Amino acid sequence: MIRIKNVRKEYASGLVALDGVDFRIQKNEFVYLVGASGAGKSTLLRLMFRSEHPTEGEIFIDNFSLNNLKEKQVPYLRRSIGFVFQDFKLLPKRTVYENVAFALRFYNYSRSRIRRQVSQVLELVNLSSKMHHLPSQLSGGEQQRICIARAIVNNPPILLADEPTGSLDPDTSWEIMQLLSKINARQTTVIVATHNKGIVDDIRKRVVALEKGKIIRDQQLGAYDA
Amino acid sequence: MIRIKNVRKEYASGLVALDGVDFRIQKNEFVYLVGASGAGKSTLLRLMFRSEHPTEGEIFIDNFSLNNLKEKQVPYLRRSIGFVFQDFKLLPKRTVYENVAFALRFYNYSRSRIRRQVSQVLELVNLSSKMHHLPSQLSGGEQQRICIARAIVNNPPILLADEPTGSLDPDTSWEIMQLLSKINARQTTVIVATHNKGIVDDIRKRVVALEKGKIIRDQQLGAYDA
Amino acid sequence: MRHLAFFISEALIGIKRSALMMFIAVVTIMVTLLVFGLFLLMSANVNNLAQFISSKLEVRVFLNETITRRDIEDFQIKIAQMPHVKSVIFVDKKDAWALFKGSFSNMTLSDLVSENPLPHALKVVLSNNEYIKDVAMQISTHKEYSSDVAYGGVIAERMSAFSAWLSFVGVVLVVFLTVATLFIIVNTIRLTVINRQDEIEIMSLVGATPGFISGPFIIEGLLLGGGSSFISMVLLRFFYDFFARRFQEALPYFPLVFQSSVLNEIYFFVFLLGAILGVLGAYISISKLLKETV
Amino acid sequence: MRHLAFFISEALIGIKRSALMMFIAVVTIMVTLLVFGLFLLMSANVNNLAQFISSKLEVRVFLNETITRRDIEDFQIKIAQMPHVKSVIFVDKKDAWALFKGSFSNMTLSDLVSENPLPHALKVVLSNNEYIKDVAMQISTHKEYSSDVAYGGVIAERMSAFSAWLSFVGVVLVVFLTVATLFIIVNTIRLTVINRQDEIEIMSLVGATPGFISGPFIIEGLLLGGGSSFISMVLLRFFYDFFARRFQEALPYFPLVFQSSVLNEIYFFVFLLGAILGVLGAYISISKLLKETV
Ligand SMILES: Nc1ncnc2c1ncn2[C@@H]1O[C@H](COP(=O)(O)OP(=O)(O)OP(=O)(O)O)[C@@H](O)[C@H]1O
Ligand SMILES: Nc1ncnc2c1ncn2[C@@H]1O[C@H](COP(=O)(O)OP(=O)(O)OP(=O)(O)O)[C@@H](O)[C@H]1O
Ligand SMILES: [Mg+2]
Ligand SMILES: [Mg+2]
Repeated sequence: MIRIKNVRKEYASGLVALDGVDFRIQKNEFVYLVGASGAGKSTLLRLMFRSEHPTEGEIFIDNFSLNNLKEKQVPYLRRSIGFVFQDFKLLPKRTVYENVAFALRFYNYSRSRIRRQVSQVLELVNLSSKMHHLPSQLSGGEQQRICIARAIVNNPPILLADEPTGSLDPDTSWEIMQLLSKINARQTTVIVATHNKGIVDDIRKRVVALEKGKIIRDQQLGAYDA
Repeated sequence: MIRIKNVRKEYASGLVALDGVDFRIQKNEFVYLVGASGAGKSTLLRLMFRSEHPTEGEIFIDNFSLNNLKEKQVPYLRRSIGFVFQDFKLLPKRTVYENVAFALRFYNYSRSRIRRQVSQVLELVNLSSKMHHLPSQLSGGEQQRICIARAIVNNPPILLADEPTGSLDPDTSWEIMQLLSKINARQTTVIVATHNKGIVDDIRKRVVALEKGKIIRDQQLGAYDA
Repeated sequence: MRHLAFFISEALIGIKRSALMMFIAVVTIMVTLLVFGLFLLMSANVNNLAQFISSKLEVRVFLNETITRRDIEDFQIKIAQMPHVKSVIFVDKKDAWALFKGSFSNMTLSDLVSENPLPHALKVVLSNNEYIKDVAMQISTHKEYSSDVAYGGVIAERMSAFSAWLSFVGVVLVVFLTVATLFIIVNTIRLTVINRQDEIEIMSLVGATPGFISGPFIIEGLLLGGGSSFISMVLLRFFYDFFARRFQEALPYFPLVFQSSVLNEIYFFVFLLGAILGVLGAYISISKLLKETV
Repeated sequence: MRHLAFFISEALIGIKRSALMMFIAVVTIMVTLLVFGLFLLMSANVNNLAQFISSKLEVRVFLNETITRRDIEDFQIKIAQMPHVKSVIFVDKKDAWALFKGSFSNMTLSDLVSENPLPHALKVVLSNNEYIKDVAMQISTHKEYSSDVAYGGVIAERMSAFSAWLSFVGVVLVVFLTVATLFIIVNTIRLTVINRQDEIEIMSLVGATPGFISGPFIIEGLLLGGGSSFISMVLLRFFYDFFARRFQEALPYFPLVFQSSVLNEIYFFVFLLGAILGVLGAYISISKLLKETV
């Protein structure tokens, strides 16, 4: 369970990206985060991932406040959260395989288990054939799919996806969203920040809409527009 | 006028990204380039921009073959083409203003003229208030809009846009596409690679569809799907 | 153990995929250590020269003509018990005169002075030549044995001061050079690490602990520093062997350092310094970067 | 002109926005040039010492007791006309004996040898001491004037060879150090430029000509190299003034270099080298990167 409690985020530049944001996400829920460009979606996701700190308010994950999280524990938090970054954040000098495998290196998995898991997930996003390419040798959509593969490779209990279909054509987008739904059905809380009206309207789920850093709508089985 | 003549592109990895691509684009035309992820859209745009070279075939811009273009002339070609990069390619240590102004530095424009043009174009993409931010301090959609602003700031005769609305919400996407249409009306050839079915279906223009590096459809006032 | 293997393989990938940068860093570190090693070798030789000069200094006690062999032996024991005295050797006047004539062979001294004018003498060697004047004074109080004590006078004092200064300058330079080497190597490694700041941030974002991120970089620093210093060690050895041999042939009397124990110590120190600074540089840079990235 | 202003402002932005990296580079370059400058100063002093040693060498011609003043003057002229001879000075035997006794003040030589045993002599100074033996030989053929010619013998030859070697080693070291400095500075600048490879690619993509991209980097190299070398110049000057004064106080007879013309030349050279290598480093790295990015 994720609890966002009265969160305000003001960046060093003075810009207020989030203000009075307060809501809960149940275990195994699937939530769309929508809102115009600059509304604060990515900021909110980053706060849950603890790559930003709230200026005010608190965020609880499984009743544990991130404010009380020690610096040393942050990596372990992050291992339990899959994150699809809006700007991919792939290691530029590692191959597709190495990028995805990186997230499994922390565990004492055998070499063959790592190979199996990575191959499976690359199959899921349709990139098995590009396994030994560097990110710079891939198309935009392919890079995005590696990022998705990396986020889900170890079946994390929480998945945060920031615009995961921004570089994908409608068919591939559809497949990826089906994949996320399937993952959600297997006991993973999924939060997707997206602009993809088609998807939100077709695969109906809870919709949280942001506008200028404030929640303006929170609707079960909502559509993209109010 | 742009003429793509029987172009084949094989990357060093052996992957054939384009094969037998052959078509013309008239002056002041507006063309959508559509196709699944990895179909070769970005590759085709990069060939016209001469940041990649065709393995076979030739590309003519205003009847001038890019194959014959000398290395020294490449910067001048690029100044006459606005390019919205799929991965933005913003200078990370320059502010929004500096990033956009950079494209005007080559001309002997007065300081005040540069300031005026940059301000105008930032107004168009709704980013005047973020003028002195660094790219890392912007949201994904904001970064994309700077990239658009930089591409159009000097009214180039050709505009190549690679997925210019991938990080934008539907309303902003709509505004940006209207902007590109307006620019097209002002004597600019515009080619947009996009996955945005909604836009392509609503603002009908010529559609060129790629599949695995081959043109499978070339239709005036076409829709996203055949 | 599993981690170490992982760190090494990651470090090798890092080096391979940033080949140009690594090459530049290796050349820089190698050149720096070459300069440093050269300085060490020079300083060892300067020190050796200082000692050599110093060892040539002695107090010469001209004995009174009248005293007996017994007296001489008593006096020898007395002197030997004085502080800072290392050895006291009897020099027969015949030997002394022969030597004296020999070293002034060009001056026909023997023509001018036909009879041996020199008395018997004692040669007193000190353990520390700074006290040469004091010891000479103390000996000269024993008028019953000797009325003439020579210690090279001004020349000896100068030589002693000069050799002390030589050693001091050597130490200062080695300390300075060590600091300079440290700066250059650590900074070079830092530049290669800063270059991959984005990578470090990404690793941290996908859940890598600081230790996990640092590991490969530190191994990389070790390989970079150790590899470069190994090359400079080999070059240094080759260079010194070649050059010192020439030098010695041209100036056979010059006290060059050839003991392989001293030289090997220097070579090994250069190697060790490279490896340590490589690790240190990586450690410093990576810690700083990790503190900056959340 | 417009472009130059643009390049400078871009270079300043580049330096400001990559402050840490620039700071590291400046420290590295500064330290390198400090070492280099120190070496130059040492080498100037070693050279000076070599000259000093050399200048102390002379040929001493002991004149026969029987010849007249006229003969002596004739002989002086003859010697002065020999090759490599710089000056010929008459030394009265009284002066020579006083000096001799003085420098051996501790040996009671005057007690042993009551009468002045030395003859009149000529002091011959050469322009190049390599030929000291040849000149001595040539003089000694004139048996009618002198039957005894001394030139310090083995000692003189050793001194002369040693001073020649000192100069040679100095030159070798300066050349080597110059190359090392070049490598380190150029490489440091290269690492700072490689760091911004992406930026360079982006600039090229938005239509910047190679010249336009390079301009700011080259100015940046100039500022970085020039700035660092300026700091090391000032430090070097301060350091040498301080240290050399101490040294000279302790060893007043040692021939240290104090001519400000020589020193300023060294300081200026250090500054110039820093500035030039900064530009060179930037130029090399940027050209290579531009060739790689399409
Ligand atoms: N590091 C930062 N420093 C200052 N302002 C920032 C920073 N990061 C984001 N912002 C600002 O905070 C606001 C919200 O940004 P955020 O990235 O959360 O938007 P978003 O909803 O994800 O937008 P998009 O759909 O365009 O990605 C924006 O106005 C942005 O300019
Ligand atoms: N530098 C490269 N080296 C090797 N293969 C490459 C390189 N760049 C692209 N490719 C491959 O070429 C194919 C076409 O890539 P391109 O970027 O043109 O696709 P795209 O149509 O733009 O896809 P997307 O919609 O995902 O951006 C892809 O399969 C991609 O993996
Ligand atoms: Mg965002
Ligand atoms: Mg693309």
